[in-house]
Amino acid sequence: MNAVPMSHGLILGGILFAIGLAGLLMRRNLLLILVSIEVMLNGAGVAFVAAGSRWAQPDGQIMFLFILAAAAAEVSVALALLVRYYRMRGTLDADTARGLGE
Amino acid sequence: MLELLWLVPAIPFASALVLAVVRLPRKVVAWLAVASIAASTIISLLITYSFLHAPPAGNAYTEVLWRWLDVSGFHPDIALYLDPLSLIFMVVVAFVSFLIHLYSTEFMIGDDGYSRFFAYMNLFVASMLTLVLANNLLLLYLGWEGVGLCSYLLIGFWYRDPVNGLAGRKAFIVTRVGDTSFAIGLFLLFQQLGTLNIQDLMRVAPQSWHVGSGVAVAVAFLLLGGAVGKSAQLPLQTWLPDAMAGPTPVSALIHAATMVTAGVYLIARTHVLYALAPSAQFAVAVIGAATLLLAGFSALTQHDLKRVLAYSTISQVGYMFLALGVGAWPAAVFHFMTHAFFKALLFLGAGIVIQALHEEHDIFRMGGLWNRLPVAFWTFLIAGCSLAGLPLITAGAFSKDWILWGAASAAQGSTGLWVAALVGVLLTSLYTFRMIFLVFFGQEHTPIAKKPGAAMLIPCIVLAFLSIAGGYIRIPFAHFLEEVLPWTTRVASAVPLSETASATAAGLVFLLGLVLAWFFILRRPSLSSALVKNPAGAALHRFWFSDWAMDWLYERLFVRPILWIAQIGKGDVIDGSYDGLALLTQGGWRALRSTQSGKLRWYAAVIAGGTIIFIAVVLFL
Amino acid sequence: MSGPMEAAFYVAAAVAVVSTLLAISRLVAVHALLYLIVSFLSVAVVFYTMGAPLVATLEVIIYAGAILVLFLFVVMMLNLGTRDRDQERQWFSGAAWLGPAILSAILLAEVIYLIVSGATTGGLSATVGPKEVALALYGPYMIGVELASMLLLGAVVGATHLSKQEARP
Amino acid sequence: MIADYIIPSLPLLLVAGTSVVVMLAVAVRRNHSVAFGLTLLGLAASFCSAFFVPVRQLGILLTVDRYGLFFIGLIAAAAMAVAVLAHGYLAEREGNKEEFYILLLVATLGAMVLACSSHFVSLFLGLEVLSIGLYSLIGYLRERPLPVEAGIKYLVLAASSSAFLLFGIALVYADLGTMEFSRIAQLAASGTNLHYDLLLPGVALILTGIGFKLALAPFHMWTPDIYQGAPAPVTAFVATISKGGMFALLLRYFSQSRLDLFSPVLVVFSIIAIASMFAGNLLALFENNVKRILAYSSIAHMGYVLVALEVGGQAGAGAVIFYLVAYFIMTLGAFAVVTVLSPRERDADQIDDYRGLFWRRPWLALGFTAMLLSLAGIPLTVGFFGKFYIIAAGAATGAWALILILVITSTIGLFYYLRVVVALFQKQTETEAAAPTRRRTAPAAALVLSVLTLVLIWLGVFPSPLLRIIQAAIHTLL
Amino acid sequence: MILLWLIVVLIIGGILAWAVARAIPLLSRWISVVAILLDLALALYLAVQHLNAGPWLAQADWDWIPQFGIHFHLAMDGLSLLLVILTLFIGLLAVFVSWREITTAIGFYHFNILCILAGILGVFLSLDLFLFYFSWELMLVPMYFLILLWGREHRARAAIKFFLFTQISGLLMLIAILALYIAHYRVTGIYTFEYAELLGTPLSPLASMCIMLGFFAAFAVKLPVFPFHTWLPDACAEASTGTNMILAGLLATTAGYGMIRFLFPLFPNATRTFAPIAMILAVIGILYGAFLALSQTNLMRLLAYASISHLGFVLLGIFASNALSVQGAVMTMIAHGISTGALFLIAGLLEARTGSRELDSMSGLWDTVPRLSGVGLFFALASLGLPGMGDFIGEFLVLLGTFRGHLIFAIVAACGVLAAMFYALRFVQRAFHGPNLRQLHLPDLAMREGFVLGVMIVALLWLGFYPQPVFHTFAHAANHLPALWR
Repeated sequence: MNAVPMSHGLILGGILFAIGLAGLLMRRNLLLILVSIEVMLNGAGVAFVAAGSRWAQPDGQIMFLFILAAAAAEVSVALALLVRYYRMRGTLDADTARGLGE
Repeated sequence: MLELLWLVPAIPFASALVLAVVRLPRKVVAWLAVASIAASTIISLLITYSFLHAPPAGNAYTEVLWRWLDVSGFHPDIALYLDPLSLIFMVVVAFVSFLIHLYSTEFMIGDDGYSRFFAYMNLFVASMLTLVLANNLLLLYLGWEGVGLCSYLLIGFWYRDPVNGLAGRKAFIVTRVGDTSFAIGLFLLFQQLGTLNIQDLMRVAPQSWHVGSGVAVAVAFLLLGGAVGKSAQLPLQTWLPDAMAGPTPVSALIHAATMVTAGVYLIARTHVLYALAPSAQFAVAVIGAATLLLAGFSALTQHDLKRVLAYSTISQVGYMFLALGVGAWPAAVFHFMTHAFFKALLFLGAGIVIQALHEEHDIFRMGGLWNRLPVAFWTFLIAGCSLAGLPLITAGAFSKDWILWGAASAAQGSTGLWVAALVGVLLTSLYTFRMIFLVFFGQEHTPIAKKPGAAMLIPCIVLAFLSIAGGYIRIPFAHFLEEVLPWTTRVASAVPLSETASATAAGLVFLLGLVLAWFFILRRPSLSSALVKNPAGAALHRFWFSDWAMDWLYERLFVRPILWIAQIGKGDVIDGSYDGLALLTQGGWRALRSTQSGKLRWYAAVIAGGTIIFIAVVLFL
Repeated sequence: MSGPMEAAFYVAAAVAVVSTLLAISRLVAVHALLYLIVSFLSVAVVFYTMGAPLVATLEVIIYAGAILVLFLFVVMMLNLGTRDRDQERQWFSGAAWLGPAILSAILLAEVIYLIVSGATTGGLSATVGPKEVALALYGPYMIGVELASMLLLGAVVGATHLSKQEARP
Repeated sequence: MIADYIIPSLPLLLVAGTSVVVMLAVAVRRNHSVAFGLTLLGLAASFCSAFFVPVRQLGILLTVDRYGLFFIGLIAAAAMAVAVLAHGYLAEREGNKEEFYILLLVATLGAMVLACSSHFVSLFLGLEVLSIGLYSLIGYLRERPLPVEAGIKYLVLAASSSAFLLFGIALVYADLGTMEFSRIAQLAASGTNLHYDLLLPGVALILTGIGFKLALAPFHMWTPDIYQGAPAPVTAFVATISKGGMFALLLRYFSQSRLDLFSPVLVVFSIIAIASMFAGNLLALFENNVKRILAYSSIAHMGYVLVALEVGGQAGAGAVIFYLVAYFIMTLGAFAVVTVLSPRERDADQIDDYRGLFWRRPWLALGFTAMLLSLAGIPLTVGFFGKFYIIAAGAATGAWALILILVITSTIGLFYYLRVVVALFQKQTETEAAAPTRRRTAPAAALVLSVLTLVLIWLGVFPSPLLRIIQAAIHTLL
Repeated sequence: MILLWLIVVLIIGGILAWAVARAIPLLSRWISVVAILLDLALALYLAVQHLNAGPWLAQADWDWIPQFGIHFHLAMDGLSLLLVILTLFIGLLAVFVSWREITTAIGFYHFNILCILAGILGVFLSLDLFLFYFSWELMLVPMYFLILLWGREHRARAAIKFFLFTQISGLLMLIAILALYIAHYRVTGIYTFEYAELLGTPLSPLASMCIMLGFFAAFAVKLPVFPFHTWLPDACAEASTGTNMILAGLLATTAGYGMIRFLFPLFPNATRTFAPIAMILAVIGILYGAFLALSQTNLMRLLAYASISHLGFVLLGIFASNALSVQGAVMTMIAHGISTGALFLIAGLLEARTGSRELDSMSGLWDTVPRLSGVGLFFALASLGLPGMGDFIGEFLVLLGTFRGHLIFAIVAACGVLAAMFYALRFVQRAFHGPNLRQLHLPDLAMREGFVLGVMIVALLWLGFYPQPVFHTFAHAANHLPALWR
């Protein structure tokens, strides 16, 4: 038996998520933006595992697995695009990506 | 014979239609136009004959042509009604019109709108006949508006000059102001009595309303509004002098002989209502008296021959109103008839003079014409005397004396009205002879260019004859009208005079006017110019000349404000508010558009912000 | 009832938070990635303390191992050097971080508020081992696995296509 | 096993299988037409199978019911249209073409999964499958800056919104211990273990994820940029299939989890709907880029559908589905025109590209006009009946405020559709110079466009058959 | 069945006209003429065949969208018959007048004209409220194109403005229809848009008022009623002649018809409560339109404001709601359709000759085109309410009826008639009279133009002198109205 309340697990997930979000919003470097997203996904994963643990169900962990898969998939595509982008623009600055809009 | 009544207005109408639509040679136009009126005249004379010899039941004949409309209780017919009153009007209108048409065939011969002119003229005659023959007020209104329209068309006949168009518009609009009042009167009548049939109204009204009841007074005043407009009485008289912009035969026909008397006809036709509304009837008398004086003063100052005659017309119609107002109904109708003859003749004569002098209108540039245009002079002189009221001989004297006597002795008569009428005689005499002396005597200022032909002279001669002979039928005339328009007498005459004495007074006043005119114009012209030149005289002269500054007043009171409002409203203020709405959305667009910056992190921030807000909503709601 | 597991949880959690904070605030990409590895590793510990050993393992292997290596690979490929560090400093200076920080803080506050006020009583109790997870995974969630495979297929195809260099004419 | 799993999931399997087959075909020999043909075949098969497949619950994750099958059919049909458009589009453009179809199939599969999901896990997976396909599709023209930029933007935002979604699911799960939609309703109804404080924020976070995909305000920011940057057929895909699948899921989630019982959630829905209607319609007002106009317009349209969703009940669900069908038709049609008109170097997205189109290519212009008028909700088009249905549904529940806003905003919206129409019909002489070179419409694309136009009008005049199908579909949902 | 054909013939004609236009433009025109004539023949056949067949001369009813209880229910009574004939008549004229004026996209033009006629006919014939709304909206798009494609310089703005105004008001009506539909369902448990069924649906006063206002909004914009009128001058200033004839002449009649057919029977109490406001708006509109017409320099714009003024009488008459005023309103609608149609036609002919719509650029035209000027004068007079023409009968009855219960309104409105003089005469004065400053030498009325205008003159005079058959035809529909308030 473990005395750590589920809420603490969720809170940890929440903190990670928030940090990830902060990173996403603060960083201009696309690479670090991606990193931040990974952090956010990870935070969500923590929350899942905590929740699954609370209910003593495997579902939370399974969800984490799927998140993992999705994160991996996203990262691979994201990095491919990133490289393309860098080759085209010579920078990873997110704010210069304004060929669209304005 | 009476069944042919419908042809009387129908023939001129058909002729007008043909003239308007089909392009015809001048000869045919003239022939058709005159023949149609002639046919009307002949038929109306035949009808008169038959009416006099075999009076229909009730001394009135109704001919229903078809049911105009039938809408839940409102079912006016297109129907004609013939009784002594409408008969007199019909005959006079048709006959005078015929003569003027005949005159016009020559007068207008050089004009390129020949066919159009006669189309309008025929249409006018048709409308006028419809007006006088209508058996209900709606049909009467149709004729009423029809003559207004023709008046507009004919005043502006020479359309190339915008001034003429303006004069036409003014006439139409001013009379229509009165017509609006007339129309409202119709609404009120229908609302109260449930019909617009004149005879029904006259029958029902006394049963429904007591004398002096508010509704009766209101109706009478509203109808009076219409009459005042059409007959150019105060305060709507301003259009008539300007209406002289039209060809002279038009002035003769419309603005002297027939149309302007429509108001007289209307009041005579609905005299029962006025009997029920003494205050309205009194108003008629006062308006008549005031108008005849004011117009008389204005006529004294005019330079333009036709304008003199125009003011004279206003003044004479004022007499008719006066007669109506006091309840001397037959006198009004009789004066209508004699006035139709002599005023038409005056205008025709004026037309001859003007045409002879290269379209010269200014009486101060005329003169010495009496031997140059002898027929014109003599006929004009006869008409002038008739107008001024040369006693014992002329028709005008007879009718005017009758009115004077009416002002003294009829139901609503009073001393004041009688005196006003007497002063009017002086004025009439003065301005008439001023005009005659200036035009036909003294020095010749402008040479004669054209002598009138037979078609212009014959009508003058016929009318001259009538201007004299017309007066002698007063007694049978009164008798004929008796049933329809009974003379209403008061218990004792308001003026302590007999009828003969009143007539004698009028004759003396006439002479006084004649002598004064002779003195100032022919004998001492310098005196009159001195009078005009002294400051007070000049101001008065200007004041009278400008028709008591009424035009000036109306211009400032109505015309300018309306135009001003129209001008500032041109852009449609309401539209502006919609533009404001558009601007608002545009502002919304601008604001939102600026959020679409293309910045990735900003987009993410908005998503996060939205999420935060929604979490807050679900948490704290 | 405090125990070693509990202590491990809090310590690991603290490490995770700090390292993550550092990870997102580093100016050099590689440094950030290294901190991120630390973060992931400590999260793995957290997982373990929460009774999810399988996930803890996968966290290390896949997140820390595979995914971050991918990142590192890209960093190296793009050769992000000191020039970028100066740029990063410039980008990161001033108030650029203030708004996002506030936003994130609010979100965090909300989440914490709701979790705490939710009085979630349940503890992080039973260990759910690999076996149970596997049974569930290949039982009711089998379709999910299939879908994950399609997901990866899509990723592979997409990444291949996008990263392929075209022979420029 | 076969009867229980394979047959019911045939529509999905066929799509997934086709993607594998195309990939294998590519491995053997690259051929654009073969890949295209296979894709079309697979989608057609999937479409047809949707008519025959028995209704079954597939494990806990997927529910293959009439409702799901209806959307599968719709998505398959739309995907076919996109494929046809893409075929002509890609043929003129550089680079490999075959992968496009694989990615298209993958993304389509994701959307279909969403349509059948009755569980958060399948929701997430469906979403990710859809997204992963989309990232690559949006950036498919990898040599061009705009698509790549759009791809990155979409990826970053989609991934972060997925993270929101996940965190939300985690909260819900933490609260209820289940991720099945219908169980949520049961638990919520029973009141046990219920901490709205966790559940409702969880739902709010989930809405972020869903709202992002649907481009609802305030999660709409990406839309114009991505619409503009993505290749036209992909934009069509993003606009229709991606949103359609997601809305199918939202409706199911909404009705099975009985979200209408949580009044705060309804408030959130209202805010989102109103914001979307306003934002979408106002943003498009003076926009000069047609693709962006369509993007903004799609925001507004999703707002309208959300109104119907919120209204709930039989009528609301019916209105949602009908409107989505209408939206599919008109949006696909509009992008079909954009695709057909796009010259090789760029997409025909400037309003100037459309000036005087009527005088050059009248049929194309009329088709586009029909689509725009349908988007504006003018009678004789399916868009009209869709809007009518929504208003009717709203009236039935007395949601007057929402309806009034819908009416006002859609009138604002009328303005920009008409702006485009005005451009279409501008006299040729004024703009001839600016117009793209004259080209013939590819027969396949022309066919798609004419079919869409005909269906647009047919359903606008005789919506009855479709209504019948929809009612059958709702029947299983509610 | 014949009712359906009325609509279908037009649509088929439109499609045919479009289809053949590229090959043989002239044929396109003739197809339109034939289609309209065919329709006219059908309508007249109906008139002759069934004129005394009871309230409904003909009916046709099909299921359309059973899920919503929507029927394709067409029916014709005397009122609709008259308006249908008017519509086709004006439509025919619109085709005639476009003979020379429209030279681009001829087929599409005729398609649009015929479609809009079909829409208007649909409005006049539908007894299902959904169908009514459908037809109502259907008039929009063709009209939009007509303005947009064959308009003048600022046509795009005008077209969009027209569309926005009518669309938002139409949507309000849709909401109102649906509210009524739902209210009816709540009471009876039956979903139906059937007019006869919805009559007498019990509604709370507030609901009734709100729903009524929804309907009124649509009608008010289309009529157009005073504060919602601004689209009309803009549209008229830009659109081509034939379009203007339909815009000002026909669209208004649909609104008037809607009020008589739907607004009053469905909401007798609410309309009674609302009547004073409506009448105030009407009277303001009468005066406002007349005043603004007075200062316009663009001929079409002038006529548009004049129309607004005249249509105020329609509103006034309908809301005064007694037998006289309502019949007067209908008569005004018909006569206005003809006289305004003719005035726009004349304006179009003037434009074709002088190349301008500005009054300032015309002067003294009587010198060179006397016949055209004469006809112009005639219709100007009709417009100012001269007795003997249909307009007078209508406006007189409206005033007569209004006077009964609403003295002040009638009196003020009568002043509006007076105000009509100003602009009508100004128009005549500026265009036809005065000196021929530009020394124009223009062709006078051609045979075809003369014929068309002649027919209109005859029609107007007929309405002025013998309107009874017309009154008789729609008496039933109009007499129905005042009874509702008792």
